[in-house]
This record gives sequence, structure tokens and C-alpha cells, in this order.
Amino acid sequence: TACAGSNSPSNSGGGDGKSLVVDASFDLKTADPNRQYETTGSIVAKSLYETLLSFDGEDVTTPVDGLASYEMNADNTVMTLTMKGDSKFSDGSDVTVDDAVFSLERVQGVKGNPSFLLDGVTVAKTGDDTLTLTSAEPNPALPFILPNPALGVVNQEVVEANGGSNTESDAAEGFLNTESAGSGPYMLESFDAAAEVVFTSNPNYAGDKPAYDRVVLRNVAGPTQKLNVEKGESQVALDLNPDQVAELGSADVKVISNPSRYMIFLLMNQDPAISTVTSDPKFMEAVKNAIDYDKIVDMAGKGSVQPGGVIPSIFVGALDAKEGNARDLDAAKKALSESTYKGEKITLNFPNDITVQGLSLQSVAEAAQAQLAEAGITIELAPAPVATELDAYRDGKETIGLWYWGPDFPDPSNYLVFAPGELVGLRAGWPADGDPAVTTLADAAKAATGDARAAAYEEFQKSLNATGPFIPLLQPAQNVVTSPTVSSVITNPVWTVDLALIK
Amino acid sequence: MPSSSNDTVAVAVTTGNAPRRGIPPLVRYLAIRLGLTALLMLGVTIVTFTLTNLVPADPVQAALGEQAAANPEIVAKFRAENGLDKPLPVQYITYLGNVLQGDLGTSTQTRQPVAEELAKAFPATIELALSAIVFSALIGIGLGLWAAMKRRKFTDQVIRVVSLIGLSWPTFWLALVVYYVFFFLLGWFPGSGRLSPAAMPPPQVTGLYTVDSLLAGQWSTFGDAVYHLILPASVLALYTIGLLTRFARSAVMEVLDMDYVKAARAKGLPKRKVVLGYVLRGALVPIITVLGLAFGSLLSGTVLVEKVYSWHGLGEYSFSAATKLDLPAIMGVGLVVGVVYIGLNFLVDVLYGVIDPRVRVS
Amino acid sequence: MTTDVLATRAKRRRWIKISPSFRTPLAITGMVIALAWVLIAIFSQWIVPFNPLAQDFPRLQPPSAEHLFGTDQVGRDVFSRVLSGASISLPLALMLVAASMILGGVLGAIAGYFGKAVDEVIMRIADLVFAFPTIILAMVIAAALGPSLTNAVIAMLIVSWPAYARVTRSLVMTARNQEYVVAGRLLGNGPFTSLRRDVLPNVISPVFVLAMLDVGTAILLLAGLSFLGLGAVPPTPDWGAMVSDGVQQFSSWWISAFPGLAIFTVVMAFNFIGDSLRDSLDPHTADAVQGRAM
Amino acid sequence: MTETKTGLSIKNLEVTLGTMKEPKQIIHGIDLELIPGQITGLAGESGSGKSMTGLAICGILPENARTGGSIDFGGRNLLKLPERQMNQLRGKEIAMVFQDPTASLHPMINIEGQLTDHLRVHKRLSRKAASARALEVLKLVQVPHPEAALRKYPHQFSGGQLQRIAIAVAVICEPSILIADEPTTALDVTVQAGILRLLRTLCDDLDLAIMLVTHDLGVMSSLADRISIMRQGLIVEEGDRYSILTNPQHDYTKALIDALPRERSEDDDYVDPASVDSSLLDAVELVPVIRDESPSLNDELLGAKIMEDPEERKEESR
Amino acid sequence: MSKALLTLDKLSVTYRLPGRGKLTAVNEVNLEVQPRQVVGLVGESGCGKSTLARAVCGLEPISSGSIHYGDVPITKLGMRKRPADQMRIQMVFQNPYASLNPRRTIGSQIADGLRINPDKTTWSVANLLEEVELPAEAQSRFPHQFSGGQRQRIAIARAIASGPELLIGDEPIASLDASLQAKIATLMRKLALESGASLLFISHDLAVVRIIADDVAVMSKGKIVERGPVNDVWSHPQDAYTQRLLAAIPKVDGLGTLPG
Ligand SMILES: Nc1ncnc2c1ncn2[C@@H]1O[C@H](COP(=O)(O)OP(=O)(O)OP(=O)(O)O)[C@@H](O)[C@H]1O
Ligand SMILES: Nc1ncnc2c1ncn2[C@@H]1O[C@H](COP(=O)(O)OP(=O)(O)OP(=O)(O)O)[C@@H](O)[C@H]1O
Ligand SMILES: [Mg+2]
Ligand SMILES: [Mg+2]
Ligand code: NI
Repeated sequence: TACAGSNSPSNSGGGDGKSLVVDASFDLKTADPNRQYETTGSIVAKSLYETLLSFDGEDVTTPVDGLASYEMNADNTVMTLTMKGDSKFSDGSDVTVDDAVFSLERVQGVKGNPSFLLDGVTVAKTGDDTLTLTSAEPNPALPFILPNPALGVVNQEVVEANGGSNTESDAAEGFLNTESAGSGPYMLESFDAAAEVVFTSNPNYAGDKPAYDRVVLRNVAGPTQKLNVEKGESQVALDLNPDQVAELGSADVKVISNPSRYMIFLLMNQDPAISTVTSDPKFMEAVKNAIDYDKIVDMAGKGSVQPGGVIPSIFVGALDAKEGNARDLDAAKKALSESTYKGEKITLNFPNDITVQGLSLQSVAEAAQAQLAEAGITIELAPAPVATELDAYRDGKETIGLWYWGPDFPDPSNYLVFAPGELVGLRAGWPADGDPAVTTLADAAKAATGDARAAAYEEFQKSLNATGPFIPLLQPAQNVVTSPTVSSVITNPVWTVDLALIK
Repeated sequence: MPSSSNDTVAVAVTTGNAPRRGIPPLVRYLAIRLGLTALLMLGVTIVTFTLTNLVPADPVQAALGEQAAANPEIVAKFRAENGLDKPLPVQYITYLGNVLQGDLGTSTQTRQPVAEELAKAFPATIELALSAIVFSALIGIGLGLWAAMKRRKFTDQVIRVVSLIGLSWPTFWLALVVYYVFFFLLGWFPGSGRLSPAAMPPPQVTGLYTVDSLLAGQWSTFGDAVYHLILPASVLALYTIGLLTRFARSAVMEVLDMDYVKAARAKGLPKRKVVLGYVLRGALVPIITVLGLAFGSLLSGTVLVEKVYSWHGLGEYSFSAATKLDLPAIMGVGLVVGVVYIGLNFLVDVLYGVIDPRVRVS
Repeated sequence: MTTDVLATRAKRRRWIKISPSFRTPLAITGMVIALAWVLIAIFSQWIVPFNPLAQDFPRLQPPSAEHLFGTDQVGRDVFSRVLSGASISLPLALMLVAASMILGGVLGAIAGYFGKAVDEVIMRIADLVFAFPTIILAMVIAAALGPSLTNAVIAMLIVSWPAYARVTRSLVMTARNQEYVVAGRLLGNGPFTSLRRDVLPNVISPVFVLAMLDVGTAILLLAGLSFLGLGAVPPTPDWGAMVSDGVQQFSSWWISAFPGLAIFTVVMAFNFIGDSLRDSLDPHTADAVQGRAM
Repeated sequence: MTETKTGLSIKNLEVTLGTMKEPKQIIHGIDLELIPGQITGLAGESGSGKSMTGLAICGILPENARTGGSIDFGGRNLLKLPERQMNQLRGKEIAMVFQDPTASLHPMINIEGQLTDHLRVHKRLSRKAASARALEVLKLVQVPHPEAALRKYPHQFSGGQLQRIAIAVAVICEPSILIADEPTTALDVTVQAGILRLLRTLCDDLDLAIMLVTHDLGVMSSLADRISIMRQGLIVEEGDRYSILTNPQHDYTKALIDALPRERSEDDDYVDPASVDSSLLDAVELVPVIRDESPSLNDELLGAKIMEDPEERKEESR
Repeated sequence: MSKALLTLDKLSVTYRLPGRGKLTAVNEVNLEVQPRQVVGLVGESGCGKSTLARAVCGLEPISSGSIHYGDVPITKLGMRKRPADQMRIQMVFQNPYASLNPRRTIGSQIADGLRINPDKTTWSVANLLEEVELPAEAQSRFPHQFSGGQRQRIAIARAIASGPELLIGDEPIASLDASLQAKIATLMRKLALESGASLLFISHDLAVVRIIADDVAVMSKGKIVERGPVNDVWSHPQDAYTQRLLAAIPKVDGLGTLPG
């Protein structure tokens, strides 16, 4: 094969042979694509591995071809993928349909965090360059799932040679943490989950050669990231909060602000055993009317928005902010006086050691506390490390909780978990029979296809807003700050940023 | 009667002494120490284990994603993999057995061997803490000596105030201020991390970049590593400098009052010789004790500095382990810090022996 | 003024030996600053210009005539928060130090006086805690009991008593062989009478000085824990937590600078006092104080 | 004898300690003559300034000390000598032996080191030559097994041996003047006897001018050729050994000799309590002193008498 | 002959040294003290005098042999309260600066002694102070306000206050100024005998022992090498060690005779 010489020096962009330093706050665990399911892990996996389908730039509404092109059958149960066959792994071997099948089965087999993406899906090789994904239930979201970097295709031969398999006995993670075995734009030069990941460009990459030959992705705390990028010590900072971005004003840097994929919400427990107050509809109404959404959005800074419902603005079926909750202090006070609330202290639990796009949940909690106080609701803040608090949250033990939801794939069906009796619904003590009206709308949304989907999801959210125990508060901005030498950074809700597209 | 024989009487009093036989005392001493150390480490692991298990939270939740944690199959597999499905005593015994074989377990977060992760994090912290302690020792002991020589004079007062002020800064804040001023505003020092992004870490021998780069003969890497060390090490050192200055001063002052210092001066020795050979030597034992203690506290103090300087060491590792309930990692850190602490005490004891012959004998 | 009171008191009862050499400019500076903070802590409720919890103002305002120290990221008056912070950090630090002094002192005195097995048990436990990484312990405890200032204090108490135990033990071990203690035993003092009457009064002053020197360290450690999110619960105006908030917005330097300076001045004041006290002790006891862990 | 040794003469020596604002005069003008081959005894109560006189001769008074008068040695006034020149005399021409040998030898430096470091500085000897000389001197002061002793540390010797070593350190540079500040007070009588003999021998053989400070009149009587009695910074009586001890003139000297235990007559079993001379005790006026450091043993006892000015007394007691 | 007040029978006291070694500080010592007798115990530093005294007070464990106080065997005090029948043995220590509690008035410390005196009417603090030639007002003062000699007298007063039958002085004069030593020693003898007690007086100042003791015991390397009336021992020392000891005392004759 003639690919050895494929890295022609005549590439576009001004970054020939240069290296790029990207600062991020790590939540990195592994460089094994099929096991990672963290923000930083996706950035790494996206750079090292290619997926069967992908998204183009920041548009996540239409899946595009990746290593393969796809066709879906009418009832959304069988997906047929045809490999394009022009990609090569970094060791020069071809990416085959076997590699693809092996990788998808590996995601399922290792039973890791991303395994659920392919729950109920059977992968089968059907020809020299075709494979099918079969689901028992209709699975219209599958094309939106496949671009997830966790479904990156690994080199079966290499992985198996290093202890890998598509079962629980897989032992290739250690190897994949030292060397990459993918066909992505970069190869792994070094990997330290706590400190930094260094990438070098993959000479056998089939696509456009990335602008930077070497990328250093460093783990740096927020405030330091800001100083570094201002000083030119790094070229890209991924985790600046809106205030830090605002302070950059005069500095010679560029800011790219977009609404992020995260939705921060309050939950009020519907289980009377947990709290008779929060399960009181009047009290819920009071809280919904007492929150000053504009002020919270303002506090979260430029680029952040109020989501109309649980589905973030960037996805199909998102509600307009105007149709969401709004502040009405009088209504709040009135509802409160009709409720069983007697002025007792209500605890608000939240994790205090994590930030969402650089924004600490603590400031949101403090703001909510102050606003509810204006309506006469006394809130006691109860922060805890996320490890401790997750337990209470996932067990549905919190009275009022402040959390965020990041989508697993860019499709509104991801948000059906907020329905009664579903994953997040249960966390608010909302049983399956908690609100039949909402349940009906959720089922309708799930079943809807084509253009009807958007409307169905909007209806679902409206009823959720009216009677549900969730109060969507904020969709914080995703800020990427770059030094002037960088001309373009493309963000994406699934993999945050594609290092190979930075120019 | 020859007069000289009179003097020997006092020594001869120990005739009632039983003859010493068997194991030489030094070996015995070492053996006992080692045994105690092992017991202490056992205690450390038990306490860590119990404490961590007292935390009302489930490592499953901390390690698994939203969807994965909702899948009983995955949760079961996770529990089985990490031995969490066994009763606590069994878990502990298994852990202990593994530790004895040099296996510190696998991180529940990264699924990497804790020993390997520690091998990365530990040298970073050691490098930082060692440079800080060397720095503090040189400056602190120097200032303390100087202050003691000028006792109650103006210089002494100035040194006193300065060292007390050095003791009073909240490290975490100072770390950021120093970073802001010396990196951001003035640009005198490089930014975060242990090396410039362009530099390659030297081949790992000790894990200390300064030492490794020297071993590999990479002078520019060595320079880079030192350059990156200066700011965080100075911030860390500030507190210890203050502490050591105050301490060295009083230790030296006490020695200055000793007859042997008077005797040395009466011998007409040059001042430098009196100060370094007699005074400092005499004050060294207590100073070394404090130096050992200071190093111990430096190790745990690094967490606050590491955060700001993106120095991915033990402090950061232990912080994330504790907040994410990564039990094997927490235990690993406990063991390592315990070993360092005990090793340090041991080292200090050995140094006593080197410095003070009276210790050597018993 | 206060030094005089202390000095005359000392002449009368001589529990705490304070020589005139204590009355140095350094000690007086320390006393004045500490006293000022204590007063602020006591009266903070009445002297703050604004409610330290109210988010009434535009966010991130730099210092101005109205907001001397500016406003923070949710629009609270930093000046008011710094002032009321005194009433949180100071009493807690003092309580912590007092509690560790009492706990460590009592255990150390018992270990030192009775020796043998009692000593072994107590001191091995102390060793264990010493060998244990402080921050980890604090973090695990905070994780277990939930972050709150009280829990942070408990965590620190657990790690800080051994220092006092060691010092007290070594002092008591020397003191118990003092001839006057033996004389007391010969005159029929039981061990506890002897400990109370002859031993403790003579070792208390160095331990007290150690405690004075420790107040600063305690404030710093508490602030450190709050900084890590393991201490004060928002919106408590704790200095450490405020610095922690502020470092996120470092260009809005006033949010962290003023609480940072507050910590600095208090710690410095107590260091000045403690060091002057130590200086006025005789060299041998000062020795024991110095030889402790930090 | 290869060279003639020089003596030393102190004229009107005054020593003041303390700050300029609160000066405290320790020595109020004393005269003393140290003659080669003679032992000059300096006796007196605790705190009378005996040690200070010795330190003044060596030029190692506390930093805040101010001096008056002169100490003439070989035509030079030691009090006015620049520090550098004084340092060349110290140890080489004027040597000192301290009271407690365990305290005056550095516990962490071996005997050879402490014997030779100043020898090498003063005489510019090689390590080897210095070592040989050290061995010679150790033999001279009769330390058993001198070769082995060189490599030992102070704690490996008994008090008497250590004092011999300390004397060796003092005489190794062949000084003219030796100041011995209570060299036997810390030792047992049997050991003391040996040291006294050694000092006598050294004085005779090396033609040393020795100043022997002691408050033990027995030691004085055995060793000193001339005796000066000191009290409150003054020499109150001076003379040859025999006349001072048998025919004291000054009240204080009388009191000292009076205080010596007298023998009981053979026939009475009990000392009649009435016969105990308690006049000295009676004389003690109980003056409370407030200090934090241990007061020197006896200065209060007689101090009460000597301080005429009550105001001054108050100052003193603060 | 009346029964001895104190009887040591083949008493041995052993110290364990760091490491494996042992040190027999008192080696099979026999010694008797009769009522109202003053016994001097002399010997060079480290020969075991203090150890013997401490063992008699129950402060050191006996490794073999026995100590009887009258008929009562003395055992180690340990961590208990001292039995009342042993409290008739009291001690005056060597260092006057360490033997009084610096934080308590001397009056209250003397009162401690009075409290255990079975015959409470014999003494009061005031007349005890008078007895040791200190003014009664002194009782409200603290130890640091006294000189060494005065403190030693206070310590004696405290010991006498408890009504001892055996008073032990462990080098009570060693750290006092030369001019005071004989006086304090004589005072101690006087007070002990006046109050009906025996005195075991430990000293290495042989001259002082000679003037106050009835009997003298010479100790060397943990053993008592000679025991007898003071004048006999003085004029006809039998043991070689005693001879050497006596010969080493310098004489104040002004003749320049070197001792030894
Ligand atoms: N560093 C000092 N500062 C102030 N006063 C001092 C200092 N050293 C000694 N003195 C005082 O100087 C006086 C003379 O002391 P010196 O040591 O010469 O007495 P001495 O005759 O040697 O007594 P002793 O027999 O106890 O050794 C004493 O009153 C003592 O308190
Ligand atoms: N606690 C102890 N542990 C070990 N050895 C000891 C202890 N106390 C005393 N000794 C040793 O026992 C021996 C006798 O000591 P002791 O104190 O009885 O002597 P002494 O005759 O009182 O001497 P001095 O005249 O110096 O007071 C000495 O060699 C001493 O070193
Ligand atoms: Mg003296
Ligand atoms: Mg003794
Ligand atoms: Ni000391």
C-alpha cells in the first residue's frame, strides 16, 4: 500500500509541524475508547479513533458517514452499515468490518460505562464490508448513538494481541493506555490520566491532516487555565466559567461561547415519606414561581440560556425559553400560603466538588436559596462531595436536589428518563403511576417518528413543566477560549471539541 | 599509689553489669523498629479501611456513569471485580494479602494498578517537597543561626518578624497570588506543570525529573524542571522557612550558652570554625528532628499547592481518591505516606547516630 | 494593657509565667490586632454595613466607597462577609485549639505519668494518627459526616491532639521525676493528686504557649479545608470558603484578597503573641514547645 | 626550658554587664598578678565574679560586657587588643579549663578533633604532626590508652579522665597562662586528688602561670601559692597561702574559714545544738527575690548586707 | 539491744540498661539504723548511695534481699498511695531548687507534711519555720523567693512536719555554698534528734559527715565496705578504699600538701 507517504507537507492552516497546548479540567479515567464515558475521555477517544457514523462539525441534528454509511429499515429495528474501506489504522493495516464488529461487541462485552449505548442491540457481520445492528424494539436513536466516541473502532488484531477481547475478560485497557490502536487523526504519544495526554499525528490517517502535529492536553485547574491562555502558555482553554470569560474582555484572546449540552435542574421529591412539603403540588408551584430564572442565567454569564424544558436548546424538540417557567413572586406567595408549608427549613442537596462547564453548582444553589427566601421559603444548603451525594440522589433520598443532566446522545429520547417511573423520575420519588398524563405524553413522544417527534417532545415537556417535580434552571454556556494564533475551534455537544479540527 | 589510676574507679562501677551476649544491640534495635513499623502500617491500613467504609456512600455510584449504575449486571460485575461483594473482613484480609505480595490493588476509578499510579504521583510530590525542604533548610537554618548570633539585636528582630510573617500566609491563596504575579504579570517563571509542554519527560528512573534528566544527561530538561519547580517550591517552603528559622534560632541560642562553645572560643578558633564546627553541630540534633517533622507536614501540605500549579502529585491523587471513594487508592496513599513518615523518622534516627556519637553506642 | 493584666495575674498565681520580656512591641502589635479581630467577631452582627448573606447588589463590583471590599460572584458585600467571617473562624479555631489541648494534654499527661502499658497504648495511637496523612483523614471524615465546619473541626481535632499529647507527655515525664513530685508522693499523694497538684501546674505553661502558637495554624488549616470544600457550608461567610470562591475569579481579586488578608492578619497576630510568649519562657520549656509537630 | 614564659598582670579591672540603660557592674576594679611557675588562687563566694575575671583574661566575656582597667600580657593590654590579635593569643598563649569537663568538651567531636583543631590553627601543623603532638600531651596528662582515646568521644570517659583531657586541650599549644575555673568541683575527692597533682606537675614542668579559681579552701590550701579572696566584685584580701589560711584579716575570709567543719572532741556523742554557730543564719535578712532564673546560690545571703541603697536593691530584684 | 529501726538484709537493686545490660547499683548490702541514731553514708559518685536511699523509700524495686522498717517490709511504691505505716520514712533531696513545687506556697507545702503527722499537735507551720530559722510570714511566699540554703531548710521543715521516725538526707548539702554546708548539716542533725527521729545522711563530703554522724558506712561499687562509729573509721580505716578516700581529702593547713 502506498499510504506511508500520505502525510504530504502541503497542508492547509498555519500550524505546520507546530504543537498545540490545550488546557482542560480532567475527568479522565482511560484512553480505551470502548470503556471511557467521560468528557475528557471522549476528547481523547475522538482524536485517536474513528466511529462508524459521525456528526459534521457542531451540527448534531443529522448523523453523517464515518467509517461507514448507514441505512435504517422502516420500523427502526435493523440498521445496515456499509464500510467505506478507505481508512487505515495507525499501523498501516486496513480498517475492516471485523474490526468494527469486534469494537461494538467489545463495548457491550466489557460491561463498562458506555455499554448501555448498545443495550438490546445485536451486532452481526453480514458481508465483506457490511454489518447490521438489530434491536428488538424500534431504535430510532441509533444513528445518533453511533457517533459517540465510545463506539470508536479499534484494531482487533492489535488489541487481541494485547489481551483484548469482546468479553468481560478483556485486558487490553492497560495497553490502550500506552499506545493507541485506532484510525483517528492522532496517535497516543503518552498518557497520564491525572496529568496530561500527548498526541502526535497519525501518518496513516485517511482524512485531512490535522493542523497541529502534536497536541498536549493538560489537566489544569480553572483559574490557572485562564492565566495560561491569556499569557499564551496554552492555546486553548476548555473550562473557563462565564465570569472568567467576562474578565478576559480586554485580553488578546478569542472566546467561543455556545449553549452547552448540560441542563441544570432542581428536583423536588414526590415521595411523601421523604417530604410531605415538596410532594405538595402547591409548594412545587410556589417554588417554580419563586425562582428568578433570568437572574440565574445572568449569573451564569454570556452564552448560557434558560432551557424551556428538560431538553437543551440545541436538540430537536427543545422548548423555547418563553414557554418554560417564569418568575411570579406574587403567585409564588399565594401558592405557598395555600400549601402545607409552615416555614420549616427544607434542605437542598447538591454536589460541591464538581463544576458544569466551569460553573460551580454552589453558586446556583446559593442564588436559588436567596430567591426562594424572598418568597418565604427557607432553604438550608447541604453540599457534599459528589461521591457521597450521588448515593442519596440515585436512591431518591433527596428532598430538594440540584443536579445536572448531560445527554448520552444528541436525541430527545434521551430525556424520557425524566418521565414518571423512569431513571430520573424515580430519583424524584416519582413512581410510574405518579402522573398518568405525563406518562401518556412520554409514550407518545417515544413512539413518534419523523417530523412529528419535535411536537410530541414539546408536549411532553410542557406537561412536565406544569406538574412534574423538575425545574429546569439553566443551560450553561460552553466556553472555549483560544489564543490569537488559533483561528478555529469547533465544539460539539457529544465530544466537546475535536482536537483535529483546531486550526 | 599512682594517681592516674584513681580516675578509672568511676567507670569500674559498672562491674555489676551482666555480660552482653547474643544479637548486637544495633541489629536488635533495627529489628524491633522494623516490627513496630509493620504493626504501625497494619494499624494505618485498618484505620483507613474502617474509616473509608464508614463513609455512607457507595463506590459503585462514584465510579459508574448514570446509565451504567442503573444496570444491575454492570454493577454486579463492578462489585465482583473490586471484591466489593464480599464481607468487609474478607475484603480487608484479601487486601492485606495482596499488599504483602506488593500488589496495592486496582483503582476503582481508572482500573489501573494503584502502585503504578502512585509511582507517577509520588515522585512528583517528593520532588516538590524535597526541593521545598532543601530550600527551607538552607534559608531557615541560615537565618536562624544569624538571628541567634545577633540575639536581641535589630537583625534578630527583623528576622523574627519576617519569619513569623512567613508562617502566617494561607498557602492556597499565596500559591495563586504568586502564580499570578510571577508568571502572569511579570512572566519571570513558567506556567503550570512540571515541564514545558514541548519538553519530553526524561526516562523514568527515580521519577524526579530533575534527577532523571541529570542521569540521562539532558541538561535543558533539567533546567526546565528546575525552572518549573521554583515557584511552587518557594510557596511551600515559606511556611517551613519561618518555622525552621524560629526553631534554629532557639536551638542555636541554647548551644551558644554551652560551656563547650565558650571553650571553643577560649581555644582561639576562628569564628567561622566555632560557628559551623561547634555551634551548628551542637544544635543539629533538634534541628533535624524538626526538619523531619516539617517534611512530613510539607507532604500533606502539597495538596493545596498542587491544585494551583497543576502539579499532579500525591496531594491531588489523594484528594480525588478520597472524594471519589476510590478505596484502594486511599489505602495506597495511606500506606505510602505512612511508610514515608516512618522512613523519615528512621532516617532522622540514623542521622542522630551520625551526628551524635552518644546515640551510636546505645 | 492586657499584657499588664496578664503579668500581674501571673505574679499572683504563677500558673502561667509571663516575664516582663513579653511586653515587646511585637507582642503588643499581636495583641492589638488579635483584640481588634476578637471585638469584630463579637460585634460583627451590629457593625456590618450589609447583610452578609443578601445577594442584593450587582455582581463582581470592584471596591468602592459603598462596597469597601467590592461584591462577590453572587452580589454580596465582601466587606460585610469578611467582618462576619471573624465570628466564624476565630471561635472555631480557638475551640479547636482548646479541645486539642485538653484532649491531648490529658492523654499525654496520663501516658507520661503512668508510663508502661498505658503510655504504650496512648502513644502508639498517637503515632498512628501521626503516620496518617492529615488531609486524607480530614477528607474522609468530611466525606463520611458531610462537609460542615463542625465536622472539619472534629477531623482536625482527631489529627491535632497527638502533638499536644507528645509535648505534655515529655514534659510530664521529666516533671514526674522532679524531686518535689517524689517528695509529694512520699508525703502520701496518690498518683492523681500528684498529677493534679504537683505535675500539671508545672507543665501547663509550655503547653499553653504551644496552643497559642497553634491558633494560627488552626485557622490556616480550617481555611484550607474550607478551600477544598470540606469545611464551611455556603453561604456561611467563612474566610477559607470565600478565598476559595474568589480564586475562581482571580481578576476580581478583591473577592479572595480581603478574606486572604483577614486570615493572614489574624494568623500573624496569634503568631506574634505565641512567639513572644515562648520567648518569655525559660529555654528548657521552650525547647519542648519547639520540638512538637506542626 | 627553651623559652621564658611571660606573666600577666591585671590592674584595676572593671567589668560591667547589662544594657547601657541598666548597667550592672560585676567587677569593681581588681588587681591580680599571674607569675610563671606559680599558682594564684582566687577564692570567694558564688557570684563574686571569679569566673568573670577568668573570662575577661581570655577576652570571651558576654557580648554586652564593657571593661575598664588593664590586663597586661607581654606588654600588651589584652582589653584593648583587636579581636583578631586576641584570637591569636587565645588558646595559644592563654588557655582555660572549665569547671564541668562533661560540658566543656563538645559531645559530638572526637578527642583528637578537639585536641588538635586549635593546635593546627595556631601552629599550622599538619594533621599528622598535630596527631602526634596530641598523643604526647595525652600521655603527659596521664590518660590511659592514649592512642585509643584519640578516637573516642567524650561520653566514653569518666569525669576525671575528661578533666585530664580538657587540661590537655588547654596545654597542647604550650601556653604561658592557664586559667582553671573550679577544675575539680564536679569531681570526687579521690579523682580530685589526681587532678590537683597533675596541675601542680604541669605548673612546675611547663612553667605555667596558673590562675586557680575555687571556693574550696582545701583545694586552695593544697595547690595555691598565693591566694586572693574575692567578694562582690572586689578582692578583699590577698596574700600568701599560709598567712591567709591561718591568719585571715578580712571578715569574709574569717567567715569562710569559720564555716569549715570543725572536728568534734572525742568524748561527746551528740553535737550540742546550741553550739551550732548559727550567727550566719541569723544574719540573713529575709529579702524576697523575684526572678525567673535560679539565683546564684549565696549572693542573696550576703548581698543584703553589701547593697546599701534600697532603691538599687529593688532594681536588682525585678 | 533494742530492735533496729531500719534493717537492710542483703539488699540488691538492679537497673536494666538500654539494650541487654544490667547494672547492679546496690549489691547485697546489709545495713541497720537504730532509733535516734545518725548514720552517715559516704562513697564516691555513682557507687549507689542514692539508689539505696530511694529503695528505702520504696522508690526503686528490690531485686533481691529485703528492707524492713521495724517489722514492716518495704515494697515498691508504684502507682498506689503510700501506705501510712511507711510514711514515717521521709527524705530531703539534693537539689534545693527542684525539691519544692514552684507553684505552691511554702506554707502549704509544709502543711502537706503536717497533714500526715499522726500527732497533729506537735507542730504548726509557723513554729516549724521558726525552727529552721525562717520568719513565720515566709509561709505565704513561693519557693523562687528563697535562696538555695533557705529552700533546703524549708524542705527539712516539710520532712520534719510529717513526724518522721527515719529521715534520709540524700546529699542535702552538696549543692550549697561551702560556707553554708556545715550549718545546714548540723541543723538537720539537731532537728532530727529533737523530734526523735533517726537520720541517714548521705554525702560525699567526708568532713561534714565526720562532724554530724554517729556511725558511718562507706560504700564502694554498690557494696558497703566498712561500717563503724565515725571516729573509729576516721582514725583507723580498715578497708583499702576507705583509706584512699580519707587520704584524698585536702587539708586546710595552708602548707600546700597535696592529698592522695
Ligand atoms: N551573662 C550574664 N549577664 C548578666 N549577669 C551575669 C552574666 N553572667 C554572670 N552574671 C553575673 O555576674 C556575677 C559574677 O558571676 P561569676 O560567674 O563570675 O561568679 P563566680 O564567682 O564565678 O560564681 P560561682 O562560684 O557560682 O561560679 C554574678 O552576680 C552573676 O549573676
Ligand atoms: N534509673 C537508672 N537507670 C539505670 N541506671 C541508673 C539509674 N539510676 C542510677 N543508675 C546507675 O546506678 C549507679 C548508682 O547510682 P546512684 O545514683 O545510686 O549513685 P550515687 O552514689 O547516688 O551517686 P552520686 O554521688 O553521683 O549521687 C550509677 O552507676 C548510676 O549510673
Ligand atoms: Mg564561676
Ligand atoms: Mg546520688
Ligand atoms: Ni535544654
